[in-house]
Amino acid sequence: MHITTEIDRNCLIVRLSGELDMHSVPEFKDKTIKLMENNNLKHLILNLKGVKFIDSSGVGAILGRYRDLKDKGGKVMLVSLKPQVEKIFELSGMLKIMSVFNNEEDALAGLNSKGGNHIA
Amino acid sequence: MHITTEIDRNCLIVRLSGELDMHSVPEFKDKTIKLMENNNLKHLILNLKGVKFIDSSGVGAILGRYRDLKDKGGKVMLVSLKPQVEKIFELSGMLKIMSVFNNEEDALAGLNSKGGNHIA
Amino acid sequence: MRNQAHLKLLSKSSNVGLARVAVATFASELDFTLNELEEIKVAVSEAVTNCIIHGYPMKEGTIDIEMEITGDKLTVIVTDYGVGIEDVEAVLRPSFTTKDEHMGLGLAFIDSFMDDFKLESELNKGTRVIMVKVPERYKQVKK
Amino acid sequence: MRNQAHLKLLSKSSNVGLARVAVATFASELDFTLNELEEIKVAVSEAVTNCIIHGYPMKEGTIDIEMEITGDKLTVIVTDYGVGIEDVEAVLRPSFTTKDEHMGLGLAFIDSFMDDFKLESELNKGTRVIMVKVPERYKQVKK
Ligand SMILES: Nc1ncnc2c1ncn2[C@@H]1O[C@H](COP(=O)(O)OP(=O)(O)O)[C@@H](O)[C@H]1O
Ligand SMILES: Nc1ncnc2c1ncn2[C@@H]1O[C@H](COP(=O)(O)OP(=O)(O)O)[C@@H](O)[C@H]1O
Repeated sequence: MHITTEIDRNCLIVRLSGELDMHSVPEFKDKTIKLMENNNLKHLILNLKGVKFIDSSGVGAILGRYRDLKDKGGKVMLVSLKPQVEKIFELSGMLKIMSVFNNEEDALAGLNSKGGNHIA
Repeated sequence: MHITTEIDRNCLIVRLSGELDMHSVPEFKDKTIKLMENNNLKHLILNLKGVKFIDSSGVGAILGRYRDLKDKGGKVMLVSLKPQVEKIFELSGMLKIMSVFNNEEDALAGLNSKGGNHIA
Repeated sequence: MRNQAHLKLLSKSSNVGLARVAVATFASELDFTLNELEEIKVAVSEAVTNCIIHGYPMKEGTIDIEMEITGDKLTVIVTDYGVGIEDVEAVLRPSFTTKDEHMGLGLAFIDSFMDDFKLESELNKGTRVIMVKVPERYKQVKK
Repeated sequence: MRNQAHLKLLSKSSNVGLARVAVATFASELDFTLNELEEIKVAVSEAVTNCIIHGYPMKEGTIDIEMEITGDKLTVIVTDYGVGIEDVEAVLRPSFTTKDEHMGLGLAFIDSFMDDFKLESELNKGTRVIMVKVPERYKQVKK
């Protein structure tokens, strides 16, 4: 798996590519948690455009981040899901609690329009 | 492996994609030999643009066709080799006896200019 | 058609990908769609992940993956020789899990993606998942 | 690093691709370039093809592929239990072949693409090819 990250105001953008399974989950978790905490970030955008495989370990890791952030009023937004990734999310009920966007701009826009006044 | 073929005057064009190994060699051999014989064709153009793997079984099968045709004054021309395929051909000495072309047009042109008066 | 292969692995997380790729490559001899091959990969990934996380929580162990094609049927058997499961009925219930950040989704995915699956286990002996799948295309032809 | 896997196959031509993919996926845990992984695929393909064509010319048999990573070294051992080789020295000579449309290139490719290779055989017992490769990148760092 390959990870790149970007910080946009109070939001962490994580771009993943490759396979998100029990082998790659620890790196994803560590990087995301550290960056969110060290920079006091509220929201997480996960760009999964390059993710061609995900299983329940990957779903669990994303759900874990969702739980972390929810308590503090933060959101997890999913961007660019391949059909097989979307199917896994659908089956796990993730799509009922997280929003999916076509691209990062749309995700950021949604955040800013609704929550603009919350930005520090 | 996937094979498509085309006949251009006295020349058979075979387009291969996938992996050329002992598993796929029989299909390549059968199709090529039958088409050449049934249509009285003299030359063979092998377009290997889509071949991403070849081993000594594949090399042996191509060399077999070269031997068949050489006796009757025919040629085998290689088109669009990926670097790893070219390396295998280089190592096996194939590039000393067969010409490589960037595309099918160049291969056909070379044939027509030199051997134009041989075309039936 | 008839074919057989057997892959033996150490219970290391880096081997989950190898298991997936090997089974999917083996399975591709049958007329599965790309989508079905993806489903097989998920099922294998779940079964092997369970061996590593649950079967061998403390020490490294061996995982056996037996693959078989008979006619148009793919059978994959994933076995560990780890701690085993006390109550197999219980773990088959939706959302049952014994691990943090796991959601009990693994066996549910196997159940969704394969045509048939069986879980056998003996405490302190180990666990075996037997999974079967037939290409959808073939089922349609047969009707 | 340390890892181990073992793949057991029937000597069917459709399994050569599985052997290649499995070993290349296993090997990718080391820092091999894509080009080096292609070389490993060719070497495995040659060794397994030899088992099928030469080792088991008449009947179907079993092929064992043992993979190991120790430190930065990949070792792959391909074994068949077939006819064996009478004169190992002879078959190692360039262009030696006992088969039509084969050019004796298989062992030469293994020799070119792997850092080290050994051929062991006993008549009517079988044949074993031991191949070793270390990522070039790592060798350079060490210098
Ligand atoms: N190979 C195994 N060895 C021991 N226990 C297992 C094994 N596979 C599954 N289990 C048990 O079944 C439960 C449910 O498994 P699963 O549905 O894959 O969900 P999860 O892995 O997310 O917990 C696990 O939490 C575990 O207690
Ligand atoms: N596994 C094997 N069992 C029996 N004989 C073998 C085996 N591998 C190689 N040989 C012998 O070694 C010869 C050379 O092998 P190789 O260099 O791969 O060339 P080729 O396969 O083209 O003949 C073969 O022709 C065969 O006689």
